[in-house]
Amino acid sequence: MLADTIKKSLTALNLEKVADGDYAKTGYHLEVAAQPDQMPAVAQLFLDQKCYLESLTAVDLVESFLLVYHFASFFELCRTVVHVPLAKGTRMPSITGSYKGADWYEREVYDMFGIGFSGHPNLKRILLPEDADFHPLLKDFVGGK
Amino acid sequence: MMLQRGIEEKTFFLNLGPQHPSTHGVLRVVLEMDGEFIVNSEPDIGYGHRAHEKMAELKTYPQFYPNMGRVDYLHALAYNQCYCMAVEKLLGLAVPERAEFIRVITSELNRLTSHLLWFGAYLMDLGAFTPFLYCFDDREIILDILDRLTGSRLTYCFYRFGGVPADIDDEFISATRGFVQRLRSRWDDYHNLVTKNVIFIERTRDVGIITEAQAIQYGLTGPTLRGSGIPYDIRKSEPYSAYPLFDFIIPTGERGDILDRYMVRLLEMEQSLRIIEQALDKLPTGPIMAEKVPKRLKPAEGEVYTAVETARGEFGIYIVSKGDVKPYRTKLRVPSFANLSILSEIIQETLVADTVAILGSLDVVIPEIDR
Amino acid sequence: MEAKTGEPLVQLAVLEDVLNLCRANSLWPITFGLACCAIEMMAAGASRFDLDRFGAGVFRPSPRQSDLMIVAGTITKKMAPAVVRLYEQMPAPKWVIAMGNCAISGGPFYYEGQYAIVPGADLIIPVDVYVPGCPPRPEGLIEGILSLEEKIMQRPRLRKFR
Amino acid sequence: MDIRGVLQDYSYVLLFLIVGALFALGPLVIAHFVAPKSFGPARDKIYECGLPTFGSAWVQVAVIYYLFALIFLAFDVDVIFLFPVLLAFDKGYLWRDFLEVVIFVGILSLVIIYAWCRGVFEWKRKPESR
Repeated sequence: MLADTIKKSLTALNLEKVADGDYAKTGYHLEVAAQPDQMPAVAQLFLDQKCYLESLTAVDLVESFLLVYHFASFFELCRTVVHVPLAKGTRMPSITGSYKGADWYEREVYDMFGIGFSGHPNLKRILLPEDADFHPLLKDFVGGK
Repeated sequence: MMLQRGIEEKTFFLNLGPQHPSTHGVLRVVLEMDGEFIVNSEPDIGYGHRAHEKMAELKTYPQFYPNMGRVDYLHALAYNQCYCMAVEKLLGLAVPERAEFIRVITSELNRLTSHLLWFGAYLMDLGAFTPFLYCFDDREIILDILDRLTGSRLTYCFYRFGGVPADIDDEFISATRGFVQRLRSRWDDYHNLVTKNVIFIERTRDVGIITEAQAIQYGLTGPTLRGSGIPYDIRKSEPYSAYPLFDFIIPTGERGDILDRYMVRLLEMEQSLRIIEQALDKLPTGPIMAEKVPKRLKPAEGEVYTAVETARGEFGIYIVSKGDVKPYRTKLRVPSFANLSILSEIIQETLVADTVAILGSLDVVIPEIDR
Repeated sequence: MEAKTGEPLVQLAVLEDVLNLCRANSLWPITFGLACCAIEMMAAGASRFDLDRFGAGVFRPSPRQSDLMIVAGTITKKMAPAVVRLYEQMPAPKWVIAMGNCAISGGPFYYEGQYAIVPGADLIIPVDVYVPGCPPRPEGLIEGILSLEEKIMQRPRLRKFR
Repeated sequence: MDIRGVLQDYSYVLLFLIVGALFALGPLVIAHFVAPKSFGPARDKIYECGLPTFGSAWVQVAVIYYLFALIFLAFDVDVIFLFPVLLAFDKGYLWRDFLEVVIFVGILSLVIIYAWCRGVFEWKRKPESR
């Protein structure tokens, strides 16, 4: 099963948490927690298993960020979520090395949250006009400008 | 002298800009051109950014519901269904079977309107105006059927958490069956008018080829992916709602060029007809709404990811709930965002006319990309 | 929003009526679909709700060849300069129909704290006819075009010709 | 033919030129007076999908466009020469004239055959043309 092979190879990376997800309630087969600097290795591992990057987003927990990566596979039903806590003001290593599709996702997270991605080919705003100076999806953003 | 100055640069820049007939909305692609050929390009999105995700944080679950019909307004019912399924998962609500059938029937009808509109708009990109009138004629029939049931033609807001508010009656069923027969009889019109057209084949065969490796790199889903031969369809690979009860096949292409993506969408329309027919035959009786649906929706803390197969690909909604009336964070994973991100790679070294054809074959909806 | 077109040097009152009649019944809209309303505009242009019956079915992609701008959809702040530029590049006489609630007042996307859209087309370009609806049915758009034609026909006597 | 006859013929040509010019310039002048004018900073700028253009278009374009222009020119002139032939065609020697026209057009169509063989009509992009 794809879920087992992924689980086996993930434990090799000694991540914080690799657990089975409750598919009926949350829609995940695997729930993983990792540190920011382990993320490129995790992404490369999923690429080797021919999984695709389903979505990459961030959640503003006011005192820190939580980056959420979803990986799924075309060939077998196995959705993995990777939670990566990130302190505010620090940069996140980019995974465009393995997934070229992450380029736009990371630019959107930068645009909406202001999280910098180190190693990103051209990190600039993707949705807001270039001269915008605010990050709208932050909890303290009042908006209406 | 003056002429000498302009000699060195060989390429010039062109805006396939926000207001352009082939961008189906307000997408801008900056093209660096050498004569007719594109040296490199960069899509510039955001002209249709309406801040759906920020609205989700400021509104309660029912208040955010009308937005679901306005993200991808061509297949709005699939977005409604996904949002309902996500909230029902959070609340632990069970949807009665008849409601699931009604959802499948209306969602498949809506998929047909989306593919028919793509068919007309795509061929208008290639320069043929007549198919646009053919397919809009068929599309209007579906819109009448759905309009009678749901009350709107395009931005549907029909399903409710826990079921469906209005039941389908015999007139709806007979109108839908009549439509299924009529559209089936139109297939050979479409094939004779377009698929067997030499010019069309000449312009689409072996143009804009997408390989499987590229598809994995960019996370393509939907007919754009199935054109390259990967049978990934959420209705089959991650069955939801009442889809396991119907048998239908997933058409795929072999070469991954524009013609295969075109054929996949046409064959998919036939499969949708089969699903609708089977759903009408096996329509169970019973309630259409769950018994007790809480008035104030305050789901427990936790997060959920639900995926649905829309006409353009996998639409996933990721909701983080902190046990409040309003969701803490809602992320909309839209298929066109990923499908468009491959554009600059596959239009390298092609003619401008082919670029327009490739962009049309990806079938993107701009406000869905920009959210 | 002051008018962006000036009246001609020579006023020919009688000729004006004939000109207005011709202009009213041969409106060439610019294909300017921004969002959901664009689909209803296409449906209005297709065979069932045919705009050609009123002479307004010739959708021109370029502003240079069109005299009616149907703002169909939400005007985002990133798109606003392009909308103004397109309006200015249209030759006079020109008219604007704000189709859909987003073009009238921001519609469902206008709320406290909205950072991305311009709430209403009349903040950036002068609008002649407002067609409410989200999206308005094709009959609503046709009603808008008919009222625009009446507006064009009624006013040969007005000094400020637009 | 005395000078008056010749002048009279030429006066028709002059009349034709004047009417042509009026026909062309007339609407421009009338529009200047009767038509309303739109104004705005971006009115006279280049229309490029609603955005200001950047980069200049004065670049050295691929040579293939010049070849197409040359081929068109060759055949345009070819057609102009055929007009006088029409007038002088029914003056008796039917087959001889026809043969001459065939030779004339045949030699000129060699241009197309030469261009075809040299691959002018395939739109392949020659790598060194960057």
